[in-house]
Amino acid sequence: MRRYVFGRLGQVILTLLIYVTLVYFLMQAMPGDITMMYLSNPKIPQAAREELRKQLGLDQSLFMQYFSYMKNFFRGELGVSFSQYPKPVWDILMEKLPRTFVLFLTANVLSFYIGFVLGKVIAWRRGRAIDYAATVVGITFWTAFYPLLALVVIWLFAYNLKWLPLNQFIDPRLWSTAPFTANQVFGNMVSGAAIVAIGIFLISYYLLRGLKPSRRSRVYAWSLAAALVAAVLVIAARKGMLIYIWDITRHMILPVLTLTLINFAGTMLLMRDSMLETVQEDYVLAARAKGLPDHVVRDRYAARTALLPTVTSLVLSLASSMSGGMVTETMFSWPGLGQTLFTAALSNDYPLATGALAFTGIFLLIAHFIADILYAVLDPRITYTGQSDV
Amino acid sequence: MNELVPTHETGSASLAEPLWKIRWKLIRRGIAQNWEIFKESRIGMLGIILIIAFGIFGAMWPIMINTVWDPMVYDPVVGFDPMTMHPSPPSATHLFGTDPIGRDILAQLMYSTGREFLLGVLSAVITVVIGTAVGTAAAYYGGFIDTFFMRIADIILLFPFIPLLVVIGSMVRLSFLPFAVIMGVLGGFGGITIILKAQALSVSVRPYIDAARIAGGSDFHIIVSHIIPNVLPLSFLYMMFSVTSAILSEATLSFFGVLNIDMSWGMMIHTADVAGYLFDFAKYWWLWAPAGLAITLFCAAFYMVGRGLDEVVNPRLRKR
Amino acid sequence: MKSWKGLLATLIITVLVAAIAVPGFAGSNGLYEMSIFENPTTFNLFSATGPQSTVWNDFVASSQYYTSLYGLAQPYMIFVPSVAADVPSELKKEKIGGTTYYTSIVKMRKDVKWSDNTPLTADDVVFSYNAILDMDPNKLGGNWPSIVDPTVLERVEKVDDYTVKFVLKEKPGLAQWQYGVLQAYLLNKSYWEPVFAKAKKAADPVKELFAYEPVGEPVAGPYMFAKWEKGAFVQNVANPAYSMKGEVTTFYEDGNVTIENPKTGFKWQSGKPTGKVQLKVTEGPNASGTLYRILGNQAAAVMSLIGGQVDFILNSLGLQRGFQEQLSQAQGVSVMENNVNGFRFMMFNLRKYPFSIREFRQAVSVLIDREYICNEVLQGIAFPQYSVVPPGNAFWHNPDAPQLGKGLTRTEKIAEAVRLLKKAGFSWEAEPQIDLENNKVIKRGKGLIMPNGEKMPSFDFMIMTAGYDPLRYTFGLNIAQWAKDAGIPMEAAPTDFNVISDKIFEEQDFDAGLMGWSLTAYPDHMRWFFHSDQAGIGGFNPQGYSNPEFDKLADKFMAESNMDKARKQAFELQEMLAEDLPYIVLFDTPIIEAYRSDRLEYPYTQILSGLQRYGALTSTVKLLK
Amino acid sequence: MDTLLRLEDLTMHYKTKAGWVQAIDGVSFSLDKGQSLGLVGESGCGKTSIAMSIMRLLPYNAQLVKGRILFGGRNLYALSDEEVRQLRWKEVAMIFQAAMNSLNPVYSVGNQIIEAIVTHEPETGEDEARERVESLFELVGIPKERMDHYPHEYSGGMKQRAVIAMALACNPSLIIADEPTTALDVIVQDKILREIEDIRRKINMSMIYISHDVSVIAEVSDVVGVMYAGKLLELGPADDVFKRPKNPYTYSLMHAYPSILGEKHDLVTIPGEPPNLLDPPTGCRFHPRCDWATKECGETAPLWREITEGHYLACHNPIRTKQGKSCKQQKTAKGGDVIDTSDGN
Repeated sequence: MRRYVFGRLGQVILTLLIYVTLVYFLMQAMPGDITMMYLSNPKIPQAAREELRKQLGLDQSLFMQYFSYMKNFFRGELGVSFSQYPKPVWDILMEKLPRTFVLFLTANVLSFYIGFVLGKVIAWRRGRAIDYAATVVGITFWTAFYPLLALVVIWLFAYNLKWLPLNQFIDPRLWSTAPFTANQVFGNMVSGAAIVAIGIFLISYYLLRGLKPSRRSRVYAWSLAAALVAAVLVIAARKGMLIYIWDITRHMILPVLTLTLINFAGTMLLMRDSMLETVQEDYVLAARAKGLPDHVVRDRYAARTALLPTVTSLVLSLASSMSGGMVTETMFSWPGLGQTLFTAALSNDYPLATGALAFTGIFLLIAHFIADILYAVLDPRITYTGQSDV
Repeated sequence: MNELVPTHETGSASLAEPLWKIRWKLIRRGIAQNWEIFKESRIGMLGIILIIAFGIFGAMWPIMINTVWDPMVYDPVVGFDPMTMHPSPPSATHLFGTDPIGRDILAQLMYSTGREFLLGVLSAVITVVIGTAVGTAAAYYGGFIDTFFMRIADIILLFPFIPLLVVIGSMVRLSFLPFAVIMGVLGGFGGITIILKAQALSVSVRPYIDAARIAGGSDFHIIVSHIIPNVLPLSFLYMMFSVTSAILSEATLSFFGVLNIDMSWGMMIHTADVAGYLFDFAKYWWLWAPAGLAITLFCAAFYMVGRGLDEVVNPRLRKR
Repeated sequence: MKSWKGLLATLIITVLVAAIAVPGFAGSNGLYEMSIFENPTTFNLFSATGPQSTVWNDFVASSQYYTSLYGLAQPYMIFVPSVAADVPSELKKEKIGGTTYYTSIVKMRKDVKWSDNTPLTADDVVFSYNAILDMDPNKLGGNWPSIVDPTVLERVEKVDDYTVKFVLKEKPGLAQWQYGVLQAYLLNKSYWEPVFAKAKKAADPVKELFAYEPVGEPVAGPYMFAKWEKGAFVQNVANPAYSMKGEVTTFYEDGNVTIENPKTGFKWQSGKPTGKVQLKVTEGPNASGTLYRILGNQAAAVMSLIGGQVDFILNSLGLQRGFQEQLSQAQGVSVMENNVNGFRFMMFNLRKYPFSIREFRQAVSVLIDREYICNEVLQGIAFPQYSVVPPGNAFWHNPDAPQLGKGLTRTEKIAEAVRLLKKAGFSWEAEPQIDLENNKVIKRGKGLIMPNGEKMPSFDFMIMTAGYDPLRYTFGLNIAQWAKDAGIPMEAAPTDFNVISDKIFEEQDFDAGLMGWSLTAYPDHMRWFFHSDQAGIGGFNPQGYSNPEFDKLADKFMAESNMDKARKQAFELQEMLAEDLPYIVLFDTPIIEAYRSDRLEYPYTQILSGLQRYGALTSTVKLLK
Repeated sequence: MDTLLRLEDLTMHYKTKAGWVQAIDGVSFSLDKGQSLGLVGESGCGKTSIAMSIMRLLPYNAQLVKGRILFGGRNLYALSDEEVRQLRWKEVAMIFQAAMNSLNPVYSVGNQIIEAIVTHEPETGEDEARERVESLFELVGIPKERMDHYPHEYSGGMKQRAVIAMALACNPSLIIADEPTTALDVIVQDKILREIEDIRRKINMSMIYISHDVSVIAEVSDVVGVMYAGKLLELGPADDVFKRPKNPYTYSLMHAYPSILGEKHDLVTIPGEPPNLLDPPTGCRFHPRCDWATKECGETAPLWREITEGHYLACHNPIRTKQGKSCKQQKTAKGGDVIDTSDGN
């Protein structure tokens, strides 16, 4: 295992190096640079433009720029933003990360869960009406024109029915007097969610362990879980954060809904396929022969082993959505990494754009890594030895 | 897999009729068999029907513009109808109405259909050709070539696709062909190589490959006439999926206005958007619904065909 | 696992139900809420005026927090004192230490206070100018060099607590003096002096200065910073110590202005105001604060406006026609339309033959049917324009400058173009055939032969992509068509904006292109766009127009410090340009804006470039309730 | 002895694109408590189909044409799915052909058995079930600490044992062992078979062995049924059938395998291939390959009749020991010898 991990790590770093280099030169190859904004105002003398070039180090040769960039990169600095000179790119990204993270984590987990359940069901009912219906509907959403769908959803639920807040991720009227920043709240939300998740996992692990937990232990589990959630909420309330968390949640619903609509089909179809393979396994037949109830055979035998590939897909999609949210974030006025990347590109802010892309790259690499480990955890058959390409 | 195109039989070269004839027969039989299996999948058939429908629709464009429609009015790009205020709702003269600058929606829709086909198929073909070539080569030669291309694939997989294209687009507005090519190439060296390589690998270890090698077939010959035919069905499957992704990306990028394309479904929606009509969806439905639906159905069609092929390509998905 | 599912499901459902059931938060009273489309990037005046001089930073911060010695009284853009007590004294030559300088004395108001209630004195003014001067405005970049212009301003000296003396290197023109130096923002010395001192010591003073994030900076403007939730909103609060509050500016029909401050008794008037009062504007701020929501796209903003979360949409491009249509039907929303100060134009590379031939350009200009495109194709979302000084800029616009080909039919235009080309010695392999009676083109011209006997090769006319700007795209395509009618082999080439500006400004390697400018009130742009000394790479005369006569007049105009003389010269310049056509001005779009008329009342809504140009009048708007 | 399981004229067909596959055709037999029945026949002759019919685990395209299955007097095909579910494993358990794959790779073996127990006996608690599994493991000879290991950590033989343990988990009254040992090498095979037999005897339960391997069947079953192409050709007490095979197919089948006692005798290979069950031959389905076949065999199907007590047969002209000097007769003689000697020990 260790040898595997190290081998993999080496690979990761090499890949990252090449990736960043590619991104960097790609950006440099683009026409125009930030100083072109001075062209919009004739009163700005040429001298000023030269000065700016000097400040941003654009007067140096491309390779000098590249090397200094790389040097910084491995010191963990992503350079200084042009459009927000002299603000470090890292700070800007860190400021955006929590929002993007919370939104897409929620959306991905939800759409994954729905996709997983649906896929399970339609694979089990394969060939029946529900199978076709779900597949067709799923594909239609999967291939729906996303920006349009987003607009329609907003128009329908927020504008026409007035059910949910229009856009943005918080309501300024509430927040204008907020004692803390949105990012603090996001941070607390993440940690809170984590606590609840882990808590519930442990509860279900210890109390609902085994195959047929007694009613008593189930009641315990439930009440404990509920208590945990309540506790977390109370803490939030004591901090005076509850209302703000609530506000953010309200604003999250629409984007999450849209993302889920778009994405659930991916998991669903993947789940369906991999489950169609597992249902033909002998142990599924054996399980039925054992006289296990239908849903047990489905969930614990067919689905459980079919889960593996879909989990990897979840991890990867999570990572890629760290920047894939460009459309969502623009449509829902949800300023995150994606939007930053877009505006950076539009304003020729190479360091920021490069930084954002590199950042995603790192995220994805880590995700791949985690995915492999997860695989090993979920499937007892896999044990990692020297060779790395699994 | 080799039940699909039983290539190993083609190894026996000493026969009366020329080899290519036999091969052709076999391929024909292979296709016929696959078609039989494919027909089983309703989803796939639905897709086929949709695609045909779109084909007809697109084919009507040149006919209409050369016969019925006056180019001055119905040209999808510079056409203009002075008769009404624009955007005008559906009417006898404009079945789907006109866009904010007085161009006929139906004409744009038809004109674009052809283009979308071109875009999708072109980029898909590029993807698959590259993917197949690289994949088989990597599988056949292994060693350096293998690792090299696999690393490339890894790296390309790191790129967030749409954002990257938007970034590039926002700096150089890509025009039609370059965009198709970029899509194709990125796709070709990306994930598909890995999949096709795996497939090719499973083939290249089959005994008849060694047989052919011993029989003194050149690497090229072996790859082309023994490995590739077995990889093709899978490639074809991924072709369908890459069509979908190409079209969707095009639409998204057009919507962001970062492509240099004179007309496409995405452009149609973009035009409505920048003119401020993508707002009251009920009132100005004809500005977004036709194009939006076209995009979805078109992509869905190819995706469904892909699903159908999936059942052909990997037997485990088939009904027993 | 079971409890996972159950819990998740219940959670989701409860949240959904609650979210729908519980209403949103009511509008907080007294807040003037606007929407912007991009984050402000800084609240540091130096970077906000320097490299980060984005319109958003200006909307939210600079234009709200700071005052200057002089300003322009809106809506008529009349030059009036602000912190100064009266117009600056006449410039006079003065010998200081061997070199001759021009000097001018400016008396200041004694009743102006910073938000921390300390008086705004000569020290602050002196500091504001000199600090920037020894930082080197060019290094600060952005608009600094054009405001605190080092080529003109030597230094500022304190005479007494409320009097300062400007020492100038040379005799400045209106643009540099009244419309430049004198309108620079003023800084609070006691706050900024230590910051500057620290920056000076740093390795890169400018970087250090830009990196500084002001907290609790005393300001003298109507509003001051309250809260910035990055990516969501910015909130300003009314400056409690704002000295100009309640000040009444009265505009008379004879063009004179009076300013009275009932609170402090300050009075000022230009000339001898007589005749009817045209408009009275009372300075606020009347709102307890301003709130800027950051929205991702137009549709979102418009929905918010209708939904009442936003009172005004700040957007330098205004609203599209589609929104206008739908907003004009919305309850409690009013839509206004204003001229803008700018134009879209096509230009030829005059270094190349035959574009250098004046008649050729005139012919092209004649061929373009601006009225047809604007009124028919674009249905009034754009209006035709001929002059480099838009009619909207009434004081400076010359209505009598020639407008070639205006009002001709399509065929008449062709005929006229043919006449002009022939005059210049052009000929055709097949001359265009037209039917003037029925206004029909029988046969397009073919094979244009240039005066030097060669056949004219077809050339590219770079236009914006349909995605970037549909208007210019449509316009460009049509122009190319018309040019072909007369046999001019022009090919419209949709090109990305970055590429266009690269080719034109960086490389000057182009034949023809379609661009656009938006302008400032004072029309000195004519000097920058057409003076031959701007023809070099990176200059603003990339088309390479060079006309000694024009240069001479332009220089004179720039140096002119008398309004009326300057105006006459501006008119002359416009006539020259209308004949020479270094730019073929095409059209511009009015700016459409909307606001919640049930919550707001503006003192006026008719103003060049719309209310957005002035941050939607935060200091004079009235909130109804 | 009272009968536990009775198949009455069971006829079950599969629907395929090509047509109806007549997998089981008019099979009837009955099985008493504590009795073990061996079904033998070439692969694809419908043995497994019968097993599946009894478990009611037939694929969706299978159809019961006629006949019925009575288990303890109840008609299996009249029961509701739920009733059948409860019946499974509690009453009828099964040892699967591919023991290797009939264990879920992602759960520990112990858990999979416990699962079976608690599903059918909800009242038994976790720990009780565990104890029982431990004793089962002892019974089949797996160290009980291996309980919490995963299938992939087991050897082939151990898996097989585990599967047997699982089958015994709810001590059912009938176990169907479908090719229980094919995957194993002969030594282990033999060992396991004997173990199964011992256990069976101990707890006196009924068993159906299914195998293509006569030697296996010969070893363990009281009653032997010989199947061919979906039909039962001969059924009777093991020694009876093996000593005096009446049906030519039984005869040749016996000689198509080496005797497990390793006695030398030349193998008789059966000419031709098993028929296509889409359209089986008319008359006796074996007649195209039968040396004894007469005209009649090709025309009318032989009746299923009891020739001696408990010995059933479907054949027009069964082998008679008198019948004489033909080459076939020598074969018979030889065959006879073999059987006699085998009978000797």
